Amino acid sequence: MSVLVDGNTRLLVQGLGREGGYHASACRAYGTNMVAGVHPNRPGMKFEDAVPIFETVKDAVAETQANVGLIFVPASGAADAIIEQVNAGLPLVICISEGVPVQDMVKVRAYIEGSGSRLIGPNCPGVITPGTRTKIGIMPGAIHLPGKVGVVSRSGTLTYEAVDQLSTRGIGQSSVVGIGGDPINGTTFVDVLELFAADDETEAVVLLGEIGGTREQEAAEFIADKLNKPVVSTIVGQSAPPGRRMGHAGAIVTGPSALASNKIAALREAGAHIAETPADIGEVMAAVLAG
Amino acid sequence: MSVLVDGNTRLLVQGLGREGGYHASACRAYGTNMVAGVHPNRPGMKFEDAVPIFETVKDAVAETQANVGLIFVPASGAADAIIEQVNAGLPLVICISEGVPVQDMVKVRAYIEGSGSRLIGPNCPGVITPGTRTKIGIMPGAIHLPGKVGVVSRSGTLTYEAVDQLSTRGIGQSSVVGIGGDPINGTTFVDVLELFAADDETEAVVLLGEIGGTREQEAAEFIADKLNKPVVSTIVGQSAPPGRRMGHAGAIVTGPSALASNKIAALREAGAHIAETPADIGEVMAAVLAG
Amino acid sequence: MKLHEYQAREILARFGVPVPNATYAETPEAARAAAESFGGKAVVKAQVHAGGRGLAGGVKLVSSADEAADVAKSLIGTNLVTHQTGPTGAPVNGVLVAELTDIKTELYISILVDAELRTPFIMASQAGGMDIEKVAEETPEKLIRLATDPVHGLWPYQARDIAIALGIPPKSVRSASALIMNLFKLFTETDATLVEINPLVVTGDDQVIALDSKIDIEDDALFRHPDLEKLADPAQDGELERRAKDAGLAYVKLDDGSVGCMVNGAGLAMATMDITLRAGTNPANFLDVGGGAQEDKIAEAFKIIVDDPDVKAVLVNIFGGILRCDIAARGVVQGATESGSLLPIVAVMRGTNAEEGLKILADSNINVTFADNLSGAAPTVARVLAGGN
Amino acid sequence: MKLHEYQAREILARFGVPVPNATYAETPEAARAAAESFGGKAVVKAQVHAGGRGLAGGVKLVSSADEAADVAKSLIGTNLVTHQTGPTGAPVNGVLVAELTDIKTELYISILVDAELRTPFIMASQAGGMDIEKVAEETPEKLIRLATDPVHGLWPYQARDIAIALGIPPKSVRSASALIMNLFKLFTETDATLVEINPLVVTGDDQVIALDSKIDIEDDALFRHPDLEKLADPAQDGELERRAKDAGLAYVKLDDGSVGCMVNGAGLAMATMDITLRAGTNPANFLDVGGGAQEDKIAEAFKIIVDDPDVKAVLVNIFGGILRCDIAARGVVQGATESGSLLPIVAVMRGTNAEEGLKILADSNINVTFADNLSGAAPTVARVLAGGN
Repeated sequence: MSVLVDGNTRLLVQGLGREGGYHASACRAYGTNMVAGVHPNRPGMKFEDAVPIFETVKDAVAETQANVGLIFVPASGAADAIIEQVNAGLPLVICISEGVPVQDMVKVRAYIEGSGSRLIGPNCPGVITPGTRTKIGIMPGAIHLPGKVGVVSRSGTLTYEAVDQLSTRGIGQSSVVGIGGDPINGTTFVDVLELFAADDETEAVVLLGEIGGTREQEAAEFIADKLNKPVVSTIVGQSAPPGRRMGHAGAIVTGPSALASNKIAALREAGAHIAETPADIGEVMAAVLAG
Repeated sequence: MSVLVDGNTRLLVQGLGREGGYHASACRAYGTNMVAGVHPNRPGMKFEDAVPIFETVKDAVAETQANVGLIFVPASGAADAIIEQVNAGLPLVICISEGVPVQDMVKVRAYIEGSGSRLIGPNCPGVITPGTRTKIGIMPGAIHLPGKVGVVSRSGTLTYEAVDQLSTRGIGQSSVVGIGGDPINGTTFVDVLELFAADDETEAVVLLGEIGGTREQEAAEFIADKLNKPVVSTIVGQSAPPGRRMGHAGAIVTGPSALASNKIAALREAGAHIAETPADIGEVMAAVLAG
Repeated sequence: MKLHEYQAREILARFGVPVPNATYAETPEAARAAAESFGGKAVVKAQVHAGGRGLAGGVKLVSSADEAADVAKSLIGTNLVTHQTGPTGAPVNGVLVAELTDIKTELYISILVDAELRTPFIMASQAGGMDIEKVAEETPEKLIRLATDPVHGLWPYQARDIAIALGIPPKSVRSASALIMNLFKLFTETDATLVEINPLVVTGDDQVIALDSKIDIEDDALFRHPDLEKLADPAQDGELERRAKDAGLAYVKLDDGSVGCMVNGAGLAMATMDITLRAGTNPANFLDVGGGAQEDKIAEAFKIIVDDPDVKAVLVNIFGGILRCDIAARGVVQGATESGSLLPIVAVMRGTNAEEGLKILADSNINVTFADNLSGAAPTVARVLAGGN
Repeated sequence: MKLHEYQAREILARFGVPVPNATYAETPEAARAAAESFGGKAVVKAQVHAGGRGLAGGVKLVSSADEAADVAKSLIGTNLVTHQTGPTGAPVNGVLVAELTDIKTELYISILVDAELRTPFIMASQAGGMDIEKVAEETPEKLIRLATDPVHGLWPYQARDIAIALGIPPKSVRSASALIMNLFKLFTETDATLVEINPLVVTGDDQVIALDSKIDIEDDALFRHPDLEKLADPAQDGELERRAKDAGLAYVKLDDGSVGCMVNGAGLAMATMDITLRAGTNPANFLDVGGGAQEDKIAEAFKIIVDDPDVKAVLVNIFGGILRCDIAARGVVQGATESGSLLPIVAVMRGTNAEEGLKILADSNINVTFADNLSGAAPTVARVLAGGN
């Protein structure tokens, strides 16, 4: 088992420009079953001489029974692409695009509520399940190892850092989920923790939080009340000054609850094992797993 | 029993201008329990020295536990007033205002879907239950008689005409519901037929349709499939030329299904008793009730 | 409220929809100058609130500025009779002189509010120039239909889907999608009840242009569009319709009728018309005096009815509610007196203050016969028309 | 993107929000003329992208045109230091000369997107002039809070509710409601991240006016607001921040830091800063080179870091993914060479092409020390800073 993506994943990639094409290729090379591409000006062509390209998502889904959509379109068109994929009935939509206007996301979130589709992202690295060689995103596949630790994170490269710390210690991952660094996104920590909680293969969880918002506090509540699996967590941005955006649109200290210290306290209180620095994640997880 | 309004109705009236005030007064005189008025510039005052006036619907509902809202505000503010009443939690909202722009109603309909509130109207005469002396609207109360025939109609004065034909023959009404003449409104024929179907006191139904739209055909389907009570119906506008709006925004022949003849055929097929002219409604109902 | 093509064209341009170069001309000289600016070749189109202009001789190709002036002269100041206008036609006060377009493909697109689906609805077809009803009937599979989201509206990908389904050349899909988005924006922001582009054309160089257009604005929404309200052209309506609109009355003149109908409430007005027909006579009009009418308005309603030369008798049917019967009665007496009409009147009054109303009519010196109720009204009218009393 | 008060004032006016009469002046003479047009009495306000201007001497009441000119002269061309600017302050390139307003009541209203509720959120309070955070803390019952509908937006009745809750005089509730509706329209149509009116005032004659305002526009949405993008004033940012923005780098200078950080990815950048702090040294900046960076951009990032005079060492931490380590390494070498910087560099590279990147750094003649991983990086920096190697 695993969460969100696995051997049954049939991938549709929308936005096959330079960047999208590069990553679609890497996903396929890792082992992902990409069944369709979408590009309005290239109908009838094939991606890498193998995957049919369609003009519209609707056509692509109808023809290929794709069940996961991956979005690389420019930020200005990302909200529209998300809705196109949701309206085409894709149950899982993963949006990599960075810089989607927040008021677009206000509308997208409200629109997809109750649609039956789940959105991951935007501004995220995607999801990978090493055990089934299923990579839907931009993460470097090679650092991952099949295993039993679920990883969820607001950040891209910090996730790779954590995965690297795990893999170099021989600790494999069930699935690694990047939920993205934007203040409004499709899936929260709690959503992913629910999935990990229900996943038989996941025995422990790494939660990588950062300053800004209160999603880590919500996660802490879930950990305390409903998660019977050990959690290792770190919160980055302890050294960030208040009121300044740290790269991610969501990473900004706007009040006490946005502080790293507040989030760490909540997670510790909830029983999570806190890695004092982001360099200690692997170490702490190793200790936790060793009992 | 009856439908929509009865002795438990606690009426809130929004828009106590000249027209609204006149009708609120008439509703009270008929016997309706009006518990609140809303007028932004008259807080603390009382309507007819008896009913408190509030600045906002929210306050009025909180203070008086009103459960039916009646709207007389000008058409330009009607959509806003409907949403205000729905958001304040009123389970039944009756909007008399005429001339609400159709694109406002597009948004209102979508917004109240699943809100738990029901809207009657706009551009309707309201609802009356003679048996409990509960009149929520602008119909002349005096022509009504308590009884067992439910009446539902798209038109105001035509409803009075039908009620008059019934009452002068001694045939009383359980409830009379005017759903309004606009193309997009809150409650349809089928919605009201469902209520009449479930109402023990209602033994027969008068359905007054007109040209335009296909709501009468939907009603015919419901009558055929789900209504075990006799229905007497007439459709006005047989003499209307195509493409011209007959007063009501919804009364326009835009295609075959909008024709009176098409609707009559559907209703007849469904087993409804057709009054060949609008003057024969009382006669036909009397014959139906006599078996 | 209907708009002229030249007005619709300007609104389209304001919303970023490409339209052909064109000039509105109210004189032959202006038409000549306009045609000249296009090198002499142009199309001259009579501006009336009615379809079917082409068949009626209201749209002419010209190949010189002089010819444009001639055509303009022959049209301006006349009434154009099309299958939509009725026998008197609609007055032509100006023409649109438009540059010729190099047409490769003619398409169709329109937006209206679908009452059943309760949301703006887009129809499009590759059969441009044809009536959409005909396409829907004959080749329904060629009809592209899209119900938009009632709250959000049209998403860009949906506009692109339509452009693709219309067979727009790939390199023009983007501009066609933008055109469709802009049409939709126009529809919602102007409270239109209809926006129809027929034909929407793809030109020789793959531009996508709204060649001819029709925009209707919702009367009930004009309160928030004072700029659009100014575009009304009441001269296009018949004289009686214009007076009714001024008085705030819902009035529709019917062909071949002899019984003028004055009723309160649209449903009862239709019922009254139907009854009239059933009794073997023909209703001359639909007229709803509305709920809050005062005596002056009733009087004007009466005068509009009797000023229709086809009317031979008047049926007054009032069910007092918001409108009190005594006020209606006084209005009728006032109207009859002021118009000097001697036409026979049949009156039915029920509801609020009915007795008082009937007494006012009876005590007046107008030519009135009474009926007790709706079923009695029509035969009475028939009898009165036949010369009885 | 921050706007100056004078720019925000113009946008407010464009959206129908009443603002005081005022003129933007870039010279003492212009300020004099402006004050003169208001009869001499005016308020002169330094235009900088920072709050706290009043306490910092950037807002002055004047009672004559001469005095206005004097104040303008004393402000224009200087740097204003407020509690929000940092020690070097922000350059004053102009002043807003505003007519005095007869203030009866000072209120507060703001709109922002609430990330937890995922929708635009309105806050208002009767305590105008005060920081809303202070109101929220000290008298939370006085705070008016409204989460708007994410799709539809603000309904007029909600604007009226807010006006009533603000204690607006009954006869001004309608205009205040309209003002709030317009503020909301401005918020959504400009893709603002913050619209704050503080104070919103009721005047002696019960007008409701936006006396002072702050509008921030979302950088990510500027692509659809080219007109607003032109209002950017990069001079208000520090020099290094400006260069970073030009290069498309996310960069934040920190106070009292000595370790320059160059990282790919915001989360890893924060992690790197945190690690630095934990090792007893202070990070000098946040810097995320982003995913698709090329060598020139990396080089410029490096130069921005070392051009900060506080920086004594540079920590390069790259986890190759979209960005390949070899490209990052070449960029660092290019930056070090072009800047002529001799500062010690500590480098960690993992992921895509890490070995190649490390080799490029090792083979260059820059002053670099390597660390194997994140936990090794910070102590190495501390050691390097302490003069070891």
